[in-house]
Amino acid sequence: MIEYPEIDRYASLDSPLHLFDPRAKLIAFLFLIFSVVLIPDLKIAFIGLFFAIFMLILSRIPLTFVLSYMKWVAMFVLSFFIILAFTFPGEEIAEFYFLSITAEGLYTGSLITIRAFSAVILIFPMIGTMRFDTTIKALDRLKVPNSLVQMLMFTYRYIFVFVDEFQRIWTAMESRGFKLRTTLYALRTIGNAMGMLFVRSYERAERVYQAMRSRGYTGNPKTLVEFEIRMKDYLLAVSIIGFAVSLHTISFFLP
Amino acid sequence: MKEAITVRDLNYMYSDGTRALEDVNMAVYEGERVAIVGPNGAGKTTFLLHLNGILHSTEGQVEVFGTSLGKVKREEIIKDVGLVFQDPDDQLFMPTLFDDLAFGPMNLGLKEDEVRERVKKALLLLGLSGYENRCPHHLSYGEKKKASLAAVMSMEPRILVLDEPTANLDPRSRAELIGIIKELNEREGTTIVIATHDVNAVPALANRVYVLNKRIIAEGTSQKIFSDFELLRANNLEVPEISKLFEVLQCFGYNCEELPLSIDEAIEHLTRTVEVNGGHIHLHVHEHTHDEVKKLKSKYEHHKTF
Amino acid sequence: MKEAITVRDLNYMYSDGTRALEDVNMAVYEGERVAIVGPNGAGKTTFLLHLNGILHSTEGQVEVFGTSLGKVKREEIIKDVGLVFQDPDDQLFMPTLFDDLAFGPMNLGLKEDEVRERVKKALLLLGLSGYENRCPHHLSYGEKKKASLAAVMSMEPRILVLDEPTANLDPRSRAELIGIIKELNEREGTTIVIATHDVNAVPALANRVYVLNKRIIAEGTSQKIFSDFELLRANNLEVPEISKLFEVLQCFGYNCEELPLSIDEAIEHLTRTVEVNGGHIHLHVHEHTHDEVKKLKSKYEHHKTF
Amino acid sequence: MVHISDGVLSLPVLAAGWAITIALIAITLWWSKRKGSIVEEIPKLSVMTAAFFVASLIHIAIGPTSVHLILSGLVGVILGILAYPAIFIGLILQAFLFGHGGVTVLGVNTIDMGIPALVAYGIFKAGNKLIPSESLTSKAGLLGALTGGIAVALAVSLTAGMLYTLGKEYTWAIKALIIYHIPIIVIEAIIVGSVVAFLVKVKPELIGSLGGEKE
Ligand SMILES: Nc1ncnc2c1ncn2[C@@H]1O[C@H](COP(=O)(O)OP(=O)(O)OP(=O)(O)O)[C@@H](O)[C@H]1O
Ligand SMILES: Nc1ncnc2c1ncn2[C@@H]1O[C@H](COP(=O)(O)OP(=O)(O)OP(=O)(O)O)[C@@H](O)[C@H]1O
Ligand SMILES: [Mg+2]
Ligand SMILES: [Mg+2]
Repeated sequence: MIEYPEIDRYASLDSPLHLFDPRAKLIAFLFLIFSVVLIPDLKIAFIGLFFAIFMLILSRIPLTFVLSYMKWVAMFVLSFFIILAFTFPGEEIAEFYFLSITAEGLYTGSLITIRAFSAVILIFPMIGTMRFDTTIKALDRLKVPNSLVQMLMFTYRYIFVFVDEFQRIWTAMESRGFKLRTTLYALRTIGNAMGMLFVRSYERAERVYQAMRSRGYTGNPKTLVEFEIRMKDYLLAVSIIGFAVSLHTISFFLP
Repeated sequence: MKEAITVRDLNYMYSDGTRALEDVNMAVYEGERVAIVGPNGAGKTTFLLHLNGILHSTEGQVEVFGTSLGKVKREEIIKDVGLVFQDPDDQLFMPTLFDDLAFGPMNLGLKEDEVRERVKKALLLLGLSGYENRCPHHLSYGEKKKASLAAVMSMEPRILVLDEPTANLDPRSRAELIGIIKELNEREGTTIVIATHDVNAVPALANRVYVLNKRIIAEGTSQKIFSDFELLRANNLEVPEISKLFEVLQCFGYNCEELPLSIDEAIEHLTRTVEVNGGHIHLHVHEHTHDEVKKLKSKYEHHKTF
Repeated sequence: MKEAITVRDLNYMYSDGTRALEDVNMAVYEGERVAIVGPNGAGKTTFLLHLNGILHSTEGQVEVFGTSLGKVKREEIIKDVGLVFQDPDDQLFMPTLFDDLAFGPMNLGLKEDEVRERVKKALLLLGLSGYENRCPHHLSYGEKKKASLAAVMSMEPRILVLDEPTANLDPRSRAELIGIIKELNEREGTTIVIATHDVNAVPALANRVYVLNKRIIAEGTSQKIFSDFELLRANNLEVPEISKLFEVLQCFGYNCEELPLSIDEAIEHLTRTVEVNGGHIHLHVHEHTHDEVKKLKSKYEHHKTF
Repeated sequence: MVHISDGVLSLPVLAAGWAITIALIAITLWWSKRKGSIVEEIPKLSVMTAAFFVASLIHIAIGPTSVHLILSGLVGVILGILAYPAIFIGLILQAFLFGHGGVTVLGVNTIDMGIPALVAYGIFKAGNKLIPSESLTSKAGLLGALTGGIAVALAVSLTAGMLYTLGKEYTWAIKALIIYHIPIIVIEAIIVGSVVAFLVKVKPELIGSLGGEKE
């Protein structure tokens, strides 16, 4: 029914990116992602894509794992690509019955697709090379407002509890003959099941809060972390950022 | 006897790679009460989910009344096999108890009259008549447990599968539920399969016991299973309290080959032993009694001291 | 003896109008192990939440080591009283086990070294060393239960309050947990308060028992509470299995004034009785034995037949 | 899918999206703090956010494809103005854990879902006051359906607006987006309606906009 989110399944591998200081890694890669999605030129976009793939290979995260995560982006981007290819006004290069593909459509569609794929691929070397709790701690050290960091932390923790909880509710429904169809009855039943999920979540929220209070929660839990930034982290970060910048200056030198 | 459930070489692995079941074989006969015991994480729940086709594995086969579950639609299976979950909140999600009890029969495609009939019968059976319009979420825990059983009963399955029916109940509700399950089996002939940790309830609940710990470790009557200490210890299990005490009595010279497992059996055993021994039993302390008792105590001590 | 917890005339009503506690009075002495038993919905959990100031009521008073909870900051209270919730998922909210165990001590304002020290000690105590970096949601149920105890232990409270510590555990984990709780009390002198349905565990867990059913119905040693059948029956409770069997033995002519409640007590009782009776005990069947046994059985039968 | 992916929008739109979102998060948090301590809200808000996250993973088949629910209307009805930061957190997790949406578009995507949530909250609250209540459950159910539907429609309009900034060459893409979402509007209306009716019956204090604990 629903999948378990586990982007950090390969966080315990060993690679230069796994050893990269989390804070420096987040900053460098976020910079790179922003840079990649704003590339105006298809050729340079390809350079960006190759670099993203290079980073992925460097991270040793298996390709099959990455592909399984890309299906949503692929669905969005590919349908966008097809629609643009057929509807974008411009020079027609092929025809199917009453539809025609334009060069401009193809170009724009490809540019968007490449940029989107590069951005998704870069998530893996960035987030997939450390445990998600480390990501959250790194965000905290990077001075993201504490209330947001806390929300991220608790939300992340309880997603797993609720996936299991909803899975059990769902299984119980199926075992009494329920089938998910697009009918009024089925949709209303899902509504009830979801209502139940919220009621239980709310009650759990109450208990969690009590449990936190009874261990002295006052609003800003601190965690102990040992991040140690070294020369090589600076170097790596600077070179990634340098590359990101060069993606936008390189066009001056291209024909 | 007819086989109600036949499981052959069942294997199951969760998508994250956890092997929950390995080469499980099991046969449950019609009208039986079978208990499945095993430690936390042994795969009991996983196994039960296979019995009505919620989980299915390509390796191995589950047959219900001779029909392989792979070959029929789930609607057919759930008519025969009703599954009651451990946490009643998982199962009660409609705004009123009536709706919840009607949910299963409605999905079976029954007519409205028939649905009402079934709901009424299930409520009566579990002593919940008059609760039709209550919101299940606001019932007490014991009531919720009964309601979740009723919600499956209303589908009138021939096989009833229960996951930890006695957990978290107070002793009275626990005894009540055990009573209801037994009566269902004896009066209506419903075949019963139960997964449980509650070893004290097993002898009353089941005619036959399987020990599951990924694979089937052992099978037999409660007597057989609960007399094999090594087996129990290796699988984080225990004997019922009553049996422990009879082992103690043995140290004091009481003669018994088979340890009684429940109060009823204990009474019977005592009566029989007394009669065999000409109306009298002598308990006494020998030199070796204390040693034996000590040995026994260490046998029962599960936890490492630290 | 010093009073660790004193509760006077405590009343509590939930915002929806449910009266959960009425005029509750209780005194727990330092170094004691006290069990609170009662049916589902009796208000046990509600009561425990008052002991560290999570819930507070204007009617009535809770004192910890002589200080009224109304008068001090919560930070002061939680240093003394650690509360372990029933569902470990409520309590393990941090992304790693280390963070979770460090959460309490950090909030107490301890230094980093001290925090690490405490976490290490708590992990060791519960046999969880090496689990520091595990995510709580990937632990097994038994491990989660131990982890949630460890998370409170790391705060080193003088009073430990536990809600249903043995529920849903397999017999070995259950025995282990009982052992850990006892050792904590005996070695470290921690005062223990436990709410539980597990009557078979009560004699081992507690020196003294309170029966709660909105109000305090009774108080006393396990012996005293478990010998009052009317009381138990009225509050959906039961005697431990061992006691049931000794009642049966009484029908067969075994002499005992106080029923043993656990295996250990049973052994002691048997030894003593044999010695008092000149090395022998006779069990026999009289005409009235069968009647007595029948009466006894009906006394134990909780559930109405239908 | 109202989630716009990375790589589609232009820099000014992305930047504006981040600016508006950061401002709205600051405002909503400040507003809630004003009414009392937010310390208590954070754990509860997080747990509810996790529940929404999980509920939005449910896939419903429409013809050959399947859609996942958006639920921004429901988030608004339940969480009130704090729906905005909650949706932001939910989207961060979706981007990081599932690759839904993207990182650079977090700002605009939060607008696309968060504004409709705030509007839904307003409509539900106003409707609840205006319409004289016969049966609370059926009124809440109807209002829920209405706000659920409106929220999706609004989210689609906002997304369409964002795409429109790219130029009129994208007209067809925008039309396709709208057509694709029409059945989703209906589905969400039904589901949100029945969730709200359920909650009013079973746990009314959960619905902030009924004037319960959470305003
Ligand atoms: N959805 C899941 N995904 C991955 N692993 C799972 C899942 N559900 C259960 N498991 C794992 O499969 C194994 C068997 O779990 P199962 O719940 O069947 O055990 P159980 O015998 O019912 O335990 P308990 O006595 O605690 O209820 C465990 O190791 C568990 O962690
Ligand atoms: N948040 C709440 N709002 C309203 N009523 C509540 C709430 N929590 C508990 N109650 C009610 O208060 C009473 C006491 O509940 P409590 O959970 O304290 O019982 P308990 O003795 O712990 O039961 P159990 O043995 O089932 O755990 C019950 O009637 C319960 O329905
Ligand atoms: Mg189980
Ligand atoms: Mg309780």
